[in-house]
Amino acid sequence: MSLPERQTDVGPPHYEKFLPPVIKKNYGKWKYHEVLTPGTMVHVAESGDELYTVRVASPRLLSTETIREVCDLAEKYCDGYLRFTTRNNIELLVSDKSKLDPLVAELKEKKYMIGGIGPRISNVIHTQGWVHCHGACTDASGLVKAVMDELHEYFTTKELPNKVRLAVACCVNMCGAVHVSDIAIVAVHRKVPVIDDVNVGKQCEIPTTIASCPTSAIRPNPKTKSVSINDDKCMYCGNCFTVCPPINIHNPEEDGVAIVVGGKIGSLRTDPKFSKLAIPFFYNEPPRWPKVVDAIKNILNVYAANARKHERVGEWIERVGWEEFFKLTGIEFTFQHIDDFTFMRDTLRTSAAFKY
Amino acid sequence: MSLPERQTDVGPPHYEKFLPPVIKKNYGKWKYHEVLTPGTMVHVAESGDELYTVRVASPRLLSTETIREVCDLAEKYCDGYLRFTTRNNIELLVSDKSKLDPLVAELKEKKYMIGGIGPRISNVIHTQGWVHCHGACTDASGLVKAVMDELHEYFTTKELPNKVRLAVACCVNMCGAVHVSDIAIVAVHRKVPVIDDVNVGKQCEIPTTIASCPTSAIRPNPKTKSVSINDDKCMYCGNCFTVCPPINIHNPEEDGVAIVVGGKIGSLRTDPKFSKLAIPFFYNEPPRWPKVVDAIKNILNVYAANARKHERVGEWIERVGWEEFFKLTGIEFTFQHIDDFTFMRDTLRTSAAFKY
Amino acid sequence: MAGKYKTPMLDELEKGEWPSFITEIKKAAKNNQMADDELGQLEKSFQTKRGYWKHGGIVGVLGYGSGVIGRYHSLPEEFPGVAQFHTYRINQPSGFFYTAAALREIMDIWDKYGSGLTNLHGSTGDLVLLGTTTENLEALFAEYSSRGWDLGGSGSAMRTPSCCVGQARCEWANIDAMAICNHMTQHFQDELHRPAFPYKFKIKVSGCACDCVAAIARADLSIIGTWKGDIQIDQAEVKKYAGSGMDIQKEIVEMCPTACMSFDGSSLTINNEQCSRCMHCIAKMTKALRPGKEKGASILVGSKAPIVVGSLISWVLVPFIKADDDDFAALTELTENIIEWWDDNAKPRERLGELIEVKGMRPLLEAIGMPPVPQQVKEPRKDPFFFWSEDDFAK
Amino acid sequence: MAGKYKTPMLDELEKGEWPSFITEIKKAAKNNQMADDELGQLEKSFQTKRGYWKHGGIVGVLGYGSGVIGRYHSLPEEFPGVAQFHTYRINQPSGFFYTAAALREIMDIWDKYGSGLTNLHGSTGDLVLLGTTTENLEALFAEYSSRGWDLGGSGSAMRTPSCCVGQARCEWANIDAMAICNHMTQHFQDELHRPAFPYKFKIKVSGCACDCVAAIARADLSIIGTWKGDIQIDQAEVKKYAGSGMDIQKEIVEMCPTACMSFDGSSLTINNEQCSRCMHCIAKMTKALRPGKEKGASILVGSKAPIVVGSLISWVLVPFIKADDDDFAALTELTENIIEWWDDNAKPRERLGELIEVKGMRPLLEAIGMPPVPQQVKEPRKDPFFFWSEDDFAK
Ligand code: SRM
Ligand code: SRM
Ligand code: SRM
Ligand code: SRM
Ligand code: SF4
Ligand code: SF4
Ligand code: SF4
Ligand code: SF4
Ligand code: SF4
Ligand code: SF4
Ligand code: SF4
Ligand code: SF4
Repeated sequence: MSLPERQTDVGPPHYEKFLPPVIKKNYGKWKYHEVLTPGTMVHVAESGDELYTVRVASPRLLSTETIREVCDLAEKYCDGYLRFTTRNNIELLVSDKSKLDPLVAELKEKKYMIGGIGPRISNVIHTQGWVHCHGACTDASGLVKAVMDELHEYFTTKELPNKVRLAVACCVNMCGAVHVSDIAIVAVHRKVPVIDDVNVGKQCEIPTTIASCPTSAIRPNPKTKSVSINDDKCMYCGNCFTVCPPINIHNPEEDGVAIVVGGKIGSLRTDPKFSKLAIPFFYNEPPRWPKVVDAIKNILNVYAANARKHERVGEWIERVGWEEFFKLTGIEFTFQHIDDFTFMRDTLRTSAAFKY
Repeated sequence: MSLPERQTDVGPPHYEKFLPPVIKKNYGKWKYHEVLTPGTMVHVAESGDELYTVRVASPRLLSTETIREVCDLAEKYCDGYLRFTTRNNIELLVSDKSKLDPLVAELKEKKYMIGGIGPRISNVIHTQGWVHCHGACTDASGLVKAVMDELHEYFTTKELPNKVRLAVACCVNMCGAVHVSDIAIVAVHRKVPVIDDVNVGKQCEIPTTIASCPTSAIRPNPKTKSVSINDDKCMYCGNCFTVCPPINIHNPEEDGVAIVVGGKIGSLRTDPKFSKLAIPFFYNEPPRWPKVVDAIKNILNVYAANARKHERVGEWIERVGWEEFFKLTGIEFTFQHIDDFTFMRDTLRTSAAFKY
Repeated sequence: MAGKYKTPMLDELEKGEWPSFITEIKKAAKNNQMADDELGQLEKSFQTKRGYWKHGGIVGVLGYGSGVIGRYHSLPEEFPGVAQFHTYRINQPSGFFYTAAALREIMDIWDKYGSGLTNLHGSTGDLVLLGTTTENLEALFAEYSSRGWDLGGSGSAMRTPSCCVGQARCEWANIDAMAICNHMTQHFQDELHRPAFPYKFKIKVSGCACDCVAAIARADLSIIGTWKGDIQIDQAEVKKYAGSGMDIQKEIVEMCPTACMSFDGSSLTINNEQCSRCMHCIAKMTKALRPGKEKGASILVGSKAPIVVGSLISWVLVPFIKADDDDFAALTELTENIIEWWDDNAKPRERLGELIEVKGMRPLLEAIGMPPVPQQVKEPRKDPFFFWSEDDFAK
Repeated sequence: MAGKYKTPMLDELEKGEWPSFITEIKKAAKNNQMADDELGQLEKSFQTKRGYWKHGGIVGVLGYGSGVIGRYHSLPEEFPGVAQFHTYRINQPSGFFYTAAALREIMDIWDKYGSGLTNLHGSTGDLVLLGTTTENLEALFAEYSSRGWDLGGSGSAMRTPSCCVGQARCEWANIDAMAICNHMTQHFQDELHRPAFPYKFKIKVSGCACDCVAAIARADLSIIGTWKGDIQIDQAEVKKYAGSGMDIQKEIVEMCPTACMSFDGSSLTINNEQCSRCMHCIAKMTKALRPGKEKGASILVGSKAPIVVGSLISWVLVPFIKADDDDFAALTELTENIIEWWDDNAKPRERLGELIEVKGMRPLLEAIGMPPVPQQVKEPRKDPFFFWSEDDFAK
C-alpha cells in the first residue's frame, strides 16, 4: 500500500477551517455570555447572534472509539463543530438553539457528564503517570479518577465560592499546572537515589550528571568510575535520574504524593500565586488513594465553608493567614513545610503579628 | 596621680539607680499617655500618678559641655532625671507638673528644639561618616543636618499621616536603620576598587579576600601575588576593602548616595518592610547636598499629600503601587531599580495587572 | 486478543461517576493489542506501585528532530505490544477547534498505525497520539502531513504554541489570541521541528488577564491581552445586576484590588487612572462592563515548572504592545529578539527565566531595546548593591 | 589652641535650625586639641569628598578583647590630635536612663582622657566616647569600671544588648524589657568582653510589636513582648474617642489587618481569635484598648544589615514564651541554646540569619527543642523539594 506524499513544515491547519459559521461571522464581536446551567452557556454577539456551548467532561485519555462517538453527536447537533478546552473538556458548539435541549438529553442518556462552567471544579489538569512516562512515581489518571469520583458533584451541580482548579503531576517536573493550582497533587520521592555504578560509567556523562544536581549533592567517585551522592544534601528531585537513568530514584515503598494548595493563574483581584505545600506526604495507595481523596475533600470543604464569594482558595488562605488554614483544616504542620530552598527568606515570618 | 582600682565584668549600672521615684512606684503600671504638644507628653499610671516627658532634639554627636548644660536643666526641673531615646533624642522627665511649663520655656529660650512625638519626623538615625569611620563614603552628620534644617518643622509642629523615620548610613554596612526606614540615605560606590598589589600581598590573606566577595568577582592573580577583580561582576559593595584595605573602594569623584524608601519596623497593620531603592545616585555635594535634600522633601510632600491617616510611607506606596509612586514623585525609573541581586525573583512583577 | 490480562485494580477505576480512562483503554483494547498490553502493564504498575517505562530513546521522522517522544518498556517480553510505545504529537489547530470530519480522519489513521489511545490534549497543547512503533512513524507522518497535520514540538526546540479561545468565542479578548498563536506556530516551523535551542521554549497566548491558557505560569513567552483607556460602563446593566441580587459593593467594589471603584446604589464609577485592569469587575459583570477600546498585549517572560531551581511565574517585560495588525510584525520581532538573546546566552538546559535570573533583566531589556519601567517590578530592589555601566556614566 | 583651622564648609553647617554637630565639635574644640583636629580633618573631608581614617588596629584594655574601636588617621602629621582617635564604648544602662550626676561624672573623666566628643548613643546602644589614644585606654577603664561603668561589646562578640523604655514608662509593655536587657547584659559579660564568637551577636528587646528599639530589624535575637487572651476594651473610652472626632470605622476597623473588628457607632467588638496582636488599634486608642492579660514574648532571630547577601528582618522562632519570672530562666536557656547552635555551626563572619539560610530552620529548631509551627512561616514552601530524616520515617 503506498503512502501519500509527505509534506514538511506545513504547520497545523488554519483554525478557520474548523470554526462554525456563527463564529466566523461574529469573530471578535462577542458582547456577553450567560451561564445557563453548570454545563451550558450562551455567548451573545453584538449582532444578536447566539452560540450555545455544552461542556462535557473527558478523562483526556480517550480511545478513538469515544472520539468517534462524540463526533457523531457533533454532527447530529452542531453541524459537526466541536472544540476542546484548555483543561481538556469537550465543548459541543450549538448554533441552532432548538438543538440544545435534545443534545443535552442525549448526552445525559449516554451518561456523558455535563458541567464545569462557572464557580465550580472543572477538569483536572494532569500528566502521564504509569500509563506512559518513565519518570512517574505515581499514576496521574488514576488519581484524577479517584478524586473526581468523589467530587463530581462540584462539576455537575454544586457551586463553590469561585473556580477551584485541580491538578495532578506524576513527578516534580510537573508537566501540568500543579505549581499554580488551587489544590493539586504532586508525586515526590523521599529516598536518595541508588546508583548502578557499572551503568553510570557506561551510559552517563559524569560532568553533566554532577552539574544536574541543584544542591551539589553529587560528587565524582574515581574508584568506581561513577559518582556518589551526599545523602544530607539530596532532596530527591530526580534531576540526576533524568540525565542519567542508572541513578535510580524510584523506590516504590517510599515514593508517594504531596498536596499543594493556594495557587492561581489569573490576575483578577490578586497576583497569580504559586501553590504551597499543604501535606508533604501520602503513600501511594492504588487504585483509589483513599487518604489523598479524603484530604482533598477536607480542604475543599473548609474552603467552601469559610471563603467569601469570588475568593479563590489562595485568596481565602492569604486573607485568614496560613496559621488559620492549618488550624481550620487540622492539617499537621511539619519541618517539611518550612522552606529551606530558594524561597526561604521570603516565606519565613518576619513580623511580630500573627495568629496563634 | 594614681588611678582607682579597675573592676572587670561588672556590666553597666543597674537602671534602677537612674529611675525617678514616680517611675519606680508605677513601674509596669502605666495606664495611658497623652501627647500634649509635639514635644511633650504625659504618662498616667493606674495610681493616677503622672510623668511628663519633654523631648529635645539632639545632633547625637554631643560635646561634654552640652551634656552638662542638659544636666543643669535636668537638675533644675527633673530632680536630675533624664533619659535618651532609641533615636537619640533627649527626654527630660518631669514629675512635678508645675515645672513643665518653665522647663519648656527655658528650653525654648536656650534654642533647644522640642518635638518629635506623635505622627511626625523624629531624630535621624545615623552613623559616623567622615567624623570617624574609615569606610565612610559620605558624611552622615552633615547630611542629617542638611536634611533636618529643611524638615525641622515636621519635628516641631507639622503633622504627617504617621511617623516618618529617617536614617543615614555612610556605607552599605548600614550601621543604622536604613534598611527599614521610611526614607533613608545610604552611601554607595560606583566604581570597581583599585588594587594596590604590593600591599595586598603584604597585608592581606588572599583566600579570605577572595571569599569576601559576594559575587565571586575576585580571583587570585599569581603573577602579582595579589588578586584581580572581574569588573562585570563587581557591585561595589566594599566587602573586599573591609577585609583587605589595600583594595581601595573609595573614589571621591564617583562615590555618592542613594535614597531608599518605604521601610518600616513595627508590625502594626502590615508586616515590617525593607526600604526599597527610590533614587540610585546623587553625587556628594557637601556641605549641604542640596539635590538630596530636595529629593527627600519631594518624596515627603507627595506622601503627605496622598497617604491616608496612619499610613506609613511604605504602606501608602504598597496601596497605590510602586508604578504610581514613580509617577507621583516624578522620579526616573532606571536599570538600577530592577533587582538583580538576591530578591530578584520576588520583586519582578508576576502579574498582568498593574497601572500604567 | 483483547482481555489478555486480569486487571482487578484497574477495574476498580471503572466504577464511579467520573468518566473512566480505564474504560477508554479497554475500549481501544478490544481491537488493539498495543492498548491491551498497555492495560496489562498498567495493572502491574498499580500492583507494584512503580512504573516500568524506560527513558526515551531518540526516535523521529526524517528531517525532523522533534514531535515524537520515544518510549520503550522495560519488560518487552511480558508486554510485547508496548515494547515500543512512542507518542506522536500532532500540532493542534489554534483554539482546539475541530470538525467531526477532521477528527475522524485523524482517528482512522491512528487506528491503523497506533494504539488507538490519545490525549486530547497534552499539557502543552498538542493532540497526543499515545503509543506507536518506530517502524510506523514514517507512515504516520506521510498520512498526517499530506493531510495538513504537522508534528508539534519536543526536545530543545520551540514547543507547540497554544492559546485560549479568544475572539472566537469570548467577549473579553483584547487580542486575536488564535491568530497570534497560529502565526507564531507557522513563523517558527523550523525552530519547532529542528531542535537547535539550549532547551525548550514555550509560547502561550491569552486574550485577557483571566489567562484561560495559563500563559503566565507555563510559557517562556506569555502574551496576555489588555487595553488602555476607560472601562466601558453600561449603567443600565449595572442597575440590573444590582436588581437581580448582586451585592455590588461587596462583590465588586470591595474586591477591586486598587480600590478605584465606587457604587452609590445605582451607578458605578471607576477611577480608570488607578485601575490595574485585573479583570475582576468585568468578569463578574460582563453585561455591564467591557474592557477599554485601545487593545494590545502585555508581554511577560520566564515561567516554568520547578525543576531545578524552583517554579517561576512570568515577569512583565513589555507592559503594552499593539497587536492588532494582521502580520503581528512588532510582536514577531520582539519574540525573535528575546529568543536570540536567550539562544546566545543560555547554557544547555537553561530556560529563559533561569537565564534572566543569572544575568538580570538589564541585558535582555537592552537586547530588545526596551527601557526600564516601573511596571516591570512589583517593587524596586531593596539592597544597595547595583551595577553601573559606562552608558550610565555617559548620561 | 582652638580655632587652628579655617572651616568654611563646616561653618555652613552651623546655620539653620537643627542642632548642629559642628557647633558641638567647636564647643569641645575650645579646650581640646583632639576635638580641634577632628574639626580640621573633617573640613578636609568636606573639601575633598573623602574620608581620611585608616582601618582600625587592634587596641583595647587588659583582659578584654572588645569595647574599643581602634582608629588611626592617615595624615597624622597634618592632624596630630587625631593621629590616634579610638572610640571607647561604655555599656549604657538599660533604657538609657541617667541622673545628671552620673552623666557629669562620665563627662568629667572623658574630658580628662579624650576628645570631649561623644555619641549619645551609638546605633547599637552604647554610650560612645569618640576619640582617645591608646595610652589613655587603661586609665579610662580604671576610672570608669571602678565607678561601675563597664565597656560594651565590639568585634566577634556578644554586642551590647539594648531595649525600649518598656515598663518604665509605657502602658503597652508586655514584658519587662529593661530587666530582660539588663539580665542578658549581665549574664553574657564574658561573651561581651572576650570575643569568641564567629561574628557579632546582637540582642534587642521591645515591649510590644511597635518595636521602639527596632529589635526585629537590627538584632540576631529579637525579643518582642506580646500577649494571649482578649484585648481589654473600655467601651466608655471608645465612645469618647468617637465623640472627639476619631473616625473609628476608617482609622481603626478598616485598618485592622485581620479585619477582626467591628464598630456599631457606639461599641467596638473584637474577634480576638482572629487578632494578630499587631498593636494598631491599641496604639491609636490607648485609653480604650489594652493588651490581653497573659503576657509573654515572641522570639525572632536573624536580622541584620545588607552585607553581604542582603539585609534580613528577623524570623519568628518561638511564637510565645513566658517571660515574667524574675530570673528569666527559660529565656536565658533559649538564648544560650540558640547561640550554642550558631557558634557550633557558623563560619567566621557568618551571622545567625545567614547561617539559618544555609542550614534551614530545622536544625536550629531541633537544637532548641522547638517543634515546627505555622507561626514560623508567612506561607509554606512552594516547591516540592524537601528533605526527610530518619526521624520522620520512624514516626
Ligand atoms: C473554555 C476556556 C478557554 C479555552 O480556550 O478553552 C475558558 C473559558 C471561559 N473562561 Fe476561563 N476558560 C478556560 C480556562 C481557564 C483557566 C486556565 C486553567 O484553569 O488552566 C483559567 C485560570 C485559572 C486560574 O486563575 O487559576 C481561567 C480563569 C477564568 C476566570 C478567572 C476566575 C477568577 O475569578 O479567578 C474567568 C472569569 C470568571 O470566571 O468570572 C474566566 C472566564 C471564562 C469565560 C466566562 C470567558 C467567556 O466570556 O467566554 C469562559 C467560560 C467560563 C467557564 O468555563 O466558567 N476564566 N479559565 C477554558 C475552560 C477550561 C475548562 O474546561 O474548564
Ligand atoms: C521613646 C521611644 C522608646 C525609647 O525607648 O526610647 C518611643 C516611645 C513611644 N513610642 Fe515608639 N518610641 C521610640 C522609637 C520607636 C521606633 C524605633 C525607631 O524609630 O527606630 C519605632 C518603630 C518605627 C517603625 O515602625 O519604623 C516606634 C514605633 C512606634 C509606634 C508605631 C507607629 C506606626 O503606626 O507605625 C507607636 C504607636 C503610635 O505611634 O501610634 C509608638 C508609640 C510610642 C509611645 C506612644 C509609647 C508609649 O505609650 O509611651 C511612645 C511615645 C510616642 C512618640 O514618640 O510618638 N512607637 N517607636 C522611642 C523614641 C524615639 C524618638 O526619639 O523619636
Ligand atoms: C505529554 C506531557 C504531559 C501530558 O501528559 O500532557 C509531557 C510529558 C513529558 N514531559 Fe513535560 N510534558 C508536557 C507538558 C509539560 C508542561 C506544561 C506545558 O507545556 O504547558 C510542563 C511545565 C511547563 C514548563 O515547560 O516548565 C512540562 C515540564 C517538563 C519538564 C520540566 C521542564 C523545566 O524546565 O522545568 C520536563 C523535564 C525535561 O525537560 O527534562 C518534562 C519532560 C517531559 C517528558 C519528555 C519526560 C522526560 O523527562 O523526558 C515527558 C514525556 C512523557 C511521555 O512519555 O509521554 N516536562 N511539561 C505534556 C506535553 C504534551 C504536549 O505536547 O501537549
Ligand atoms: C559606632 C557605630 C555607628 C554609629 O555611628 O552609631 C558603628 C560603627 C561601625 N560599624 Fe557598625 N556600628 C554601629 C552599629 C551597627 C548597627 C546597628 C545596631 O547595632 O543596631 C549595624 C546594623 C545591624 C547589624 O548588626 O547588622 C551595624 C552594622 C555593621 C556592619 C555590617 C554587619 C553585617 O553583618 O551586616 C559592619 C561590618 C563589619 O562588621 O565588618 C559594621 C562595622 C562597623 C565599624 C566597626 C567599621 C568596620 O568595618 O570595622 C564601624 C566603626 C566606626 C568607627 O570608627 O567609629 N557595622 N553596625 C554603631 C555602634 C555603636 C554602639 O556600639 O552603640
Ligand atoms: S510529570 Fe514527570 S513523570 Fe509525569 S509526565 Fe511529566 S515528566 Fe513524566
Ligand atoms: S535526586 Fe536531585 S538532589 Fe538528589 S542527587 Fe539527584 S539531582 Fe541531586
Ligand atoms: S555605615 Fe559604614 S562607614 Fe558608616 S559607620 Fe558604619 S561601617 Fe562605618
Ligand atoms: S567591592 Fe564587593 S563585589 Fe566588588 S570585588 Fe569587592 S567584594 Fe566583590
Ligand atoms: S483568557 Fe480572557 S479572552 Fe481568553 S478565553 Fe479567557 S476570558 Fe476570554
Ligand atoms: S479591572 Fe480590576 S482594578 Fe480595574 S476597576 Fe475592575 S476590579 Fe478594579
Ligand atoms: S516597644 Fe512597645 S512597650 Fe516598648 S516603648 Fe514602644 S510602645 Fe512601649
Ligand atoms: S491588634 Fe491589630 S489585629 Fe488585633 S484587633 Fe487590633 S488592629 Fe486588629
